Amino acid sequence: MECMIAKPSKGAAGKTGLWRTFKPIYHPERCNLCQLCWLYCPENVIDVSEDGITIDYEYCKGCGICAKICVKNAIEMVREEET
Amino acid sequence: MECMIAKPSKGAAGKTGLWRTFKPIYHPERCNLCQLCWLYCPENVIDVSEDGITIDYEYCKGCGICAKICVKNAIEMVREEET
Amino acid sequence: MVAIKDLSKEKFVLPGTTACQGCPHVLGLKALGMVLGDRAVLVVPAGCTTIIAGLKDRASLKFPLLHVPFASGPAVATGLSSAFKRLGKYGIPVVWMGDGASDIGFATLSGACIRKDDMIVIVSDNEAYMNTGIQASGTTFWKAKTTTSPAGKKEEKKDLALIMLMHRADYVATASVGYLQDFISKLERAKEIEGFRFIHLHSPCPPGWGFDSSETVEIARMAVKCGAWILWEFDGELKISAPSRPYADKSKRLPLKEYIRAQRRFRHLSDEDIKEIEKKIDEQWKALK
Amino acid sequence: MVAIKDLSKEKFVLPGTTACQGCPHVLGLKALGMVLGDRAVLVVPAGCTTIIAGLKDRASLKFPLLHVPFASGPAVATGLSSAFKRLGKYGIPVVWMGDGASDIGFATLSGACIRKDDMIVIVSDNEAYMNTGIQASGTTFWKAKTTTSPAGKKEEKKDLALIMLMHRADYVATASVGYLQDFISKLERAKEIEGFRFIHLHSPCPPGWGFDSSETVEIARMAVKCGAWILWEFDGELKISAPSRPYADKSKRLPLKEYIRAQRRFRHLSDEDIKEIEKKIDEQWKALK
Amino acid sequence: MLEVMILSFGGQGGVTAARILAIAALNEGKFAQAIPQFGAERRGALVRSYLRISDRPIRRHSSIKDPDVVAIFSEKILGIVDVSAETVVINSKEPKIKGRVYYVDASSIALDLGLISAGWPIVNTAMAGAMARVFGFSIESLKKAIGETFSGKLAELNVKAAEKAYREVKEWNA
Amino acid sequence: MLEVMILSFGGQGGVTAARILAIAALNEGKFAQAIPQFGAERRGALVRSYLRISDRPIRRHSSIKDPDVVAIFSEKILGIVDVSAETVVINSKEPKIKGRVYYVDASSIALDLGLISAGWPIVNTAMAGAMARVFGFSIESLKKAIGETFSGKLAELNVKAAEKAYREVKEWNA
Amino acid sequence: MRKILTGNYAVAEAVKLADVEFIAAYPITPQTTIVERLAEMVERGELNAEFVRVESEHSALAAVYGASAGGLRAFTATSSHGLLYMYEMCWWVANSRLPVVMAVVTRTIGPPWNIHTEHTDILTLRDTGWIIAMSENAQEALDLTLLGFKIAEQVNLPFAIGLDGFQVSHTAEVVDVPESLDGFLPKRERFFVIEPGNPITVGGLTENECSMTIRKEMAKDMERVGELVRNSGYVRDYDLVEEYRMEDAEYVVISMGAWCGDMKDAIDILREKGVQIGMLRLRFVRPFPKEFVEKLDCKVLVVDRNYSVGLGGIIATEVKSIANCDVHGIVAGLGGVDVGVDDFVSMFRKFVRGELKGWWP
Amino acid sequence: MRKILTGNYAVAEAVKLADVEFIAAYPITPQTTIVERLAEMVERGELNAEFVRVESEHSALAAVYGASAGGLRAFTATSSHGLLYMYEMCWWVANSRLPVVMAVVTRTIGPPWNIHTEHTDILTLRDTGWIIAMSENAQEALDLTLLGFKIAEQVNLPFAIGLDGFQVSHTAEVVDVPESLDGFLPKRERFFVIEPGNPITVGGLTENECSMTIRKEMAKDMERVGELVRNSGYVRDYDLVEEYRMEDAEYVVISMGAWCGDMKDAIDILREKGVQIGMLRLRFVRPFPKEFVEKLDCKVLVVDRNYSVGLGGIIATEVKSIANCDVHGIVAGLGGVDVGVDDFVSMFRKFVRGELKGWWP
Ligand SMILES: Cc1ncc(C[n+]2csc(CCOP(=O)(O)OP(=O)(O)O)c2C)c(N)n1
Ligand SMILES: Cc1ncc(C[n+]2csc(CCOP(=O)(O)OP(=O)(O)O)c2C)c(N)n1
Ligand code: SF4
Ligand code: SF4
Ligand code: SF4
Ligand code: SF4
Ligand code: SF4
Ligand code: SF4
Ligand SMILES: [Mg+2]
Ligand SMILES: [Mg+2]
Repeated sequence: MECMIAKPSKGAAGKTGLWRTFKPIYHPERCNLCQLCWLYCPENVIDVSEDGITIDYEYCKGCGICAKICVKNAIEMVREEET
Repeated sequence: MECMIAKPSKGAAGKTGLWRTFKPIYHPERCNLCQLCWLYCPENVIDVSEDGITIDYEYCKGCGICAKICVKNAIEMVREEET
Repeated sequence: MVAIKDLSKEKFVLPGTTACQGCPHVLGLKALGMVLGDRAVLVVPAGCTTIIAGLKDRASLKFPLLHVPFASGPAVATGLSSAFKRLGKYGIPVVWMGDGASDIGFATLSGACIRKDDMIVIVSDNEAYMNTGIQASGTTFWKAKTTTSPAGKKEEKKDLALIMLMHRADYVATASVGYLQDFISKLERAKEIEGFRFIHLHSPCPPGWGFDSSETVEIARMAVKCGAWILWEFDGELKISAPSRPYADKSKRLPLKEYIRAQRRFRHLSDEDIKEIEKKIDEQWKALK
Repeated sequence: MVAIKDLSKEKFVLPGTTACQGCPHVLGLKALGMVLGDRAVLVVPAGCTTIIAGLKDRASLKFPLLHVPFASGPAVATGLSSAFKRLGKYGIPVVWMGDGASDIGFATLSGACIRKDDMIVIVSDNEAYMNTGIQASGTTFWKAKTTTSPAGKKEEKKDLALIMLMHRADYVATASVGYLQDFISKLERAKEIEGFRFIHLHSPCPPGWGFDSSETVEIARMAVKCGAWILWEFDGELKISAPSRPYADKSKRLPLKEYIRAQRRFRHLSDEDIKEIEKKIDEQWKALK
Repeated sequence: MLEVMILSFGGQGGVTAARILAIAALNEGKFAQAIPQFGAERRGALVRSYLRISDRPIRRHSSIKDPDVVAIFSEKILGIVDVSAETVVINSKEPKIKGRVYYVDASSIALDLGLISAGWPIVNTAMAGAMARVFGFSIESLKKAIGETFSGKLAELNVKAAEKAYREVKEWNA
Repeated sequence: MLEVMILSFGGQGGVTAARILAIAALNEGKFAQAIPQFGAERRGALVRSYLRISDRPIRRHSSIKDPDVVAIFSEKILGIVDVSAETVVINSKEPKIKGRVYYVDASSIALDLGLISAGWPIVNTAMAGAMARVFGFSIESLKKAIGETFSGKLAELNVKAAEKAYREVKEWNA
Repeated sequence: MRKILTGNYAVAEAVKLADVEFIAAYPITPQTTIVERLAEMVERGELNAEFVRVESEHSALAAVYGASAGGLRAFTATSSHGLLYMYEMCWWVANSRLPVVMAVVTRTIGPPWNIHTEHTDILTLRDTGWIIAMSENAQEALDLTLLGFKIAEQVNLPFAIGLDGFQVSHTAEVVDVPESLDGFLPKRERFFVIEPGNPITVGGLTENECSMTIRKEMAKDMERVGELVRNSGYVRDYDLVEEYRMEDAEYVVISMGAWCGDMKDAIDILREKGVQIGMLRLRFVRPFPKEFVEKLDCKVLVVDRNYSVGLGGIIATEVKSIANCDVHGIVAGLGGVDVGVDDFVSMFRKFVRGELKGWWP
Repeated sequence: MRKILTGNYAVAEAVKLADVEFIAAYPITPQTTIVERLAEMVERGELNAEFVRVESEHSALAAVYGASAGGLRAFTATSSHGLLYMYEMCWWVANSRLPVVMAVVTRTIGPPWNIHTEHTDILTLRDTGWIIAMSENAQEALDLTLLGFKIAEQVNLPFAIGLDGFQVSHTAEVVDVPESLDGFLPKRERFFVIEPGNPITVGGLTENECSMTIRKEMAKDMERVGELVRNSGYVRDYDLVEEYRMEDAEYVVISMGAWCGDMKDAIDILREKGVQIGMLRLRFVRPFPKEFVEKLDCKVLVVDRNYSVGLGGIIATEVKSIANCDVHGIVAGLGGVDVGVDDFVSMFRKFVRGELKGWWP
């Protein structure tokens, strides 16, 4: 029975950062801290603080929603380097 | 398979006239041939003709609807004789 | 409206059925035969009609008829209607089901409706699972006593017809065994249309509701006259049907009490209860207008 | 409406889920966590969320969560809500289901609703069976291409919310992942009410509809702006919600074409098709007013 | 073991009569079993119910094919069933058939007491009274059984019906 | 029998590549089997597909645990899977790992031809081209296979991608 | 206390005695009177449970599943088509290891519609992981329902009690109803409880091995049932089987359900005629009472009131797969065809004479 | 014509070749690609059938039932939970003697949710009266589907073809697709057709005996299936079983489904090592190929990819109930746990050495 009980845990799908083709790059200088990117990031990898936002690249899938939603163009999608 | 195929047949429940406690008695002299009793007889045992109606007592269950529906009081329910 | 005299006298319900005395379903089935005649091919999910349809090798109904599992009616009709179309047959699948079948089979009903599959569905609503012994269904009248609602049903009657209307059925009507001519003219209309046609037929049941077998028609009419059951038709637009029209005017309505007090299932109701119900009836009329 | 800054930052969706990039369900689930927090106990019938919820011993969602058979969601919640009440627990059963689950489980949904059982049901509607590979559902948009409607779906989108309204649900609303704050305020309201609460959430799906993962929110908003998806709320009375209000005025609407042309599933539509749809949208607005 | 078959029309209460008599048998310190007809019958149709009474536990559950006693709730039944048993208990003003016959006008008893449902006199308790007498049960055992089955006013009326039939049932041999 | 494992991210087309190669094998007069990963994976996750090629009918249906060839559709995969096989075919500008390695820049080939879906270069046909070369298939067999899989413009582009990779794939041993 | 109760009412009494907290059920003949009686008990306050009128059997078991997952003691009842309609949920409940109890009033599967007893319906549960008991009479229906709750909660497997439609369900007989249970049914730990504040996820995608592990664990716990039945501490002693006049039997009849009473009467008659015949009545079908069948070393007749088309009687197949002696199977009384003492006398005599064919009648 | 096809596409090809007239189905992994492919064929006019998107599996089979009762050749496909959800209809269709054909892509029953192969799902049909075939590969999936229509219509029983989920359903392999059928599938008389003008009533209440008669008739017609399979006139010859290297076998493995291919490879390896081992592959589970099992006189190993909790592997039970020799059962690969050639080599060697336990792994 135990094997069918799961507990909350980050990375249920592994390091989903690997899925990225494009990477969101944050430009704090343009940011107005509206938090829309936080609200609409489906992966919940954006954290907000008084200083701006941080993106957890280990899990960010690079969907690009944050960049689209940001009216300030403070997030930019750039092609992921193959490493 | 054949035993689960049925064909239309009167008296699927037997001679349902036996179920009667009260019996509808027709008084042709009061009848205006409106046919309401025919329309509302659930057992479909009333037949109409130019001369009036006939009730098939073999199957009439004595529900009493015909008597109630008849505005002319041309059908009367009487206690069935035990025979 | 067809005059009674001009209605077909061919018998599709054969005397000597297993139905109880004064059974409302049989009245509905009679009307069906008058209008659809041998075009009707019946699909009958479990219910009183399972019994009414006959025993052993004797069928009480002169329709081709498939008995089907409780939840499956409209889906079976989907298959049948496809067969009739492909094989060029003039049959119309008619799902003749109880209110109970519309509970368990509601997904099936809903599915056939949104596909606009070609059939007529008639829910003959005696407001309980009668065949299994008077258990409450979704359409059981508010506060009615049944064997599974011994203190009266706590939820309001499910408004099937309005819900099917919101499904965009091609034709929707309510009807009553107390107004067979109205029902017949609705069947006439349904017969002309193609697609998914739905009729919610009010069918007071003597043993189930607790009234004398002679009163089926009267009780059905009382339901309409007190405004509790509203006859209407949606055929492009929604119209209140003739028998119900007078009762849009509240003052013309039969006091609800008379309808309630005529039935054993409501014996436990207080005057307060009746007032509460009356209020809901007013709302219902408002919603339809 | 709560300001974004004041929304709870506690994570109920944990990074690194199995959802596709830009998944709408996850957006909805995030909002759910913000409002209901640890009062939400999720009941999840089969669907994409089955996968999203985690793999093996790792759950992606920080809710207590029961995976349940496809057709069973609201009935399971009925049992759970009874347990919470009896045992004095502060949980609210939330049935988080797909549009597909609302097809097969429509009788279940309908039953729980007419019983007014205590739960919140959210149908996260991505307009197809996505988890099994984009098959058409009852709510699939009219004329949309799916793997089981390769030439476009012939039936109109089933109007779930209106149908639930006719069921007399205690609270009914439509929402959209494109307007999370609106959805959040509806969840706030639903949380306060007891009984059966229903929210129909519009959830555009990148792989299912054929648009880039970055456009989920945009497509959702376009649906509202062109009037195809109308945000409303029934809480005693029916009100069009703020984001949709401007589009009651047809002239203010985004041309439907823009919404349609942004998605691969509509690639085969002609301008005629679009006009036809536009007409239906007008009717829909009329019906709600 | 005594095996009884009850023939009644649906609505007359044959099944209830069998149950009441089973309870009465228990009150008499016996074992008993009441079996309703296994059917999907509607009100009005002919119904068979069975009753077994024994001093030892009853194990069998099959229907009774060759009853010791047949109870007939309506004379009309004679027209549709061939009744043959050592002992017959019948609702009738007269014996009506041959053999050892106990007869009682249960319909009148029920009608007089207002025991009517949907037009039918409910003759079950009256017939139970007659049968209890035939089986040699005490009237007390029967009254207790009726008391457990009905409540209030209805119990009272039914007890009256049973008592009356218990008293009035007549034996006839031919 | 040749056993091949294809490692790709969901959306890259690993499964399609296996199928195309199976058809190509059939065109070469061989028997073949293409097995997709048995999973409920979402777009983006790591996917394993399998390919068997043989001169005789293939009966087994189990997955391949010890492949002769591993094909890697993205360099990133090296970071999450331990790859060990005699022969490796990789989508890369450089060999990247040890062993007998065939490498080709399938991503660029796909991107150049506009084979992109949801941001991802669809490298399946390019990689199929490289593998076909490694397996010693004729380019004709492969082109026919692609023609059966895609239609119209898409078929054309994919054939181009396959041809290019077939030509450009390089061998390296270390 | 001795009462005259039908099998269905006996089950309802047991449910009341067990202090069940949640009931959801959907009517179907011949199960209905269980549900009606329970609705009444709840209404009258005799039983402090929630009674939910659901819209189908699938939902009945789904609601019971939810309530049980939430920690409540839960019950449902059904029959034939109802069981088939909730079939998916039956599997779900078993794999979830929830100690749900369900009465199954056996009835023939249609078409044709037929409301009479046959055991094919309850036997569709035989692979699922449900414990399956089959009562002979109203007394056992009551006792096994009570035992059911105890054992289900001990091994975390759901428990089904079969009652022959009408023959047990509607036959009123003498039943000894315990006045109280004196701690017979304490609340027990569950494998899991779904509740706010405990963010576990149950039933999601796992490794394939998990599905296998789960079945192995169920098999193991199923094996404990026999011992637990024997040592239940209930007012009456029970075992997985009943052995009747087996002492020196050369012929043994194996069967289950209501007609075993008729068979016992028939055996008594044959014994009087000097036939050394006895009976092994299966009180449980799952776990299958292997140990009792294995040790038989006589001529065995299995009388099946069920049928697996394309193979034969189901119990006969299972007995044959285990027994170390001659086993003959006969299929009888399908569709509720009445088979009584006289039939059994003649059936058993034919069997002894080696003349018995495969169907009766 | 030889093509690379998955098992699911092979089934779709067969449905097209059979000129099926009505299809209703509901998606479920791993069955979906059958349905999608058929939808596409209908859309493109390659197949002149009506394709109905229903709202559930219960409705899928109900619609197919209606179409078949109306005289059409009808098909559906499902898997695991879908099969359980339509379970009531499965019984209904069988008792109605309608020659419906259904593909069952085998999949584990949850919870936990698991989409991989296991045969427990299709075996829930084993009592119902459906003919049950189990394919080993895509070729058989196609062939058995075509045979299915023929035989179903000859004996008026529904026909289920099993395909192992993913292993057959999604594995693309070489399949020889017949160009045409040359009168292989003529239209045949049905027991009944529902149509206007023919007022028959089907399936209503009858005497109890009717239910019994119906099962007897089904049993009889089921018995004809073996002969009909052998003489079907299909382009390839088939029988209820496949015998592989059985000539002089001292050890015989009995199993069914996709992994039998792996077993054959394992048997070849062991044969090379001198072990006299062969295999009896069940191509049909119903009718159960009794005649082939009865005549075995060697050591038998049954490998079950299914489980009946409280008893054991289902095929092992059935084989044991019939075989006249030593039968050992092992339950393996539940939940889709991968079991391949190497496993079988070592499993069979353990078996030969008498060291095999009940579960693998
Ligand atoms: C799956 C399933 N569940 C339950 C039943 C039992 N059943 C047969 S008829 C019936 C009630 C029918 O009620 P309704 O549809 O209202 O028809 P009515 O008898 O009132 O005419 C029920 C519950 C069944 N046949 N199948
Ligand atoms: C009884 C049953 N039938 C079919 C399925 C297969 N199935 C699983 S998820 C799914 C589609 C879910 O669609 P939807 O509810 O819209 O959710 P989505 O995947 O779009 O989020 C289907 C058909 C199942 N699990 N159970
Ligand atoms: S959306 Fe843009 S402006 Fe707003 S917080 Fe995010 S990065 Fe800053
Ligand atoms: S790209 Fe997508 S996942 Fe990454 S931070 Fe932006 S919204 Fe979140
Ligand atoms: S209802 Fe009365 S008046 Fe009219 S036809 Fe009948 S008997 Fe005559
Ligand atoms: S009493 Fe009833 S059944 Fe008889 S004729 Fe009148 S309406 Fe018809
Ligand atoms: S119970 Fe009511 S609906 Fe059913 S047969 Fe009797 S009268 Fe008709
Ligand atoms: S298919 Fe759509 S709904 Fe499903 S996980 Fe992917 S993005 Fe989300
Ligand atoms: Mg009803
Ligand atoms: Mg969806």
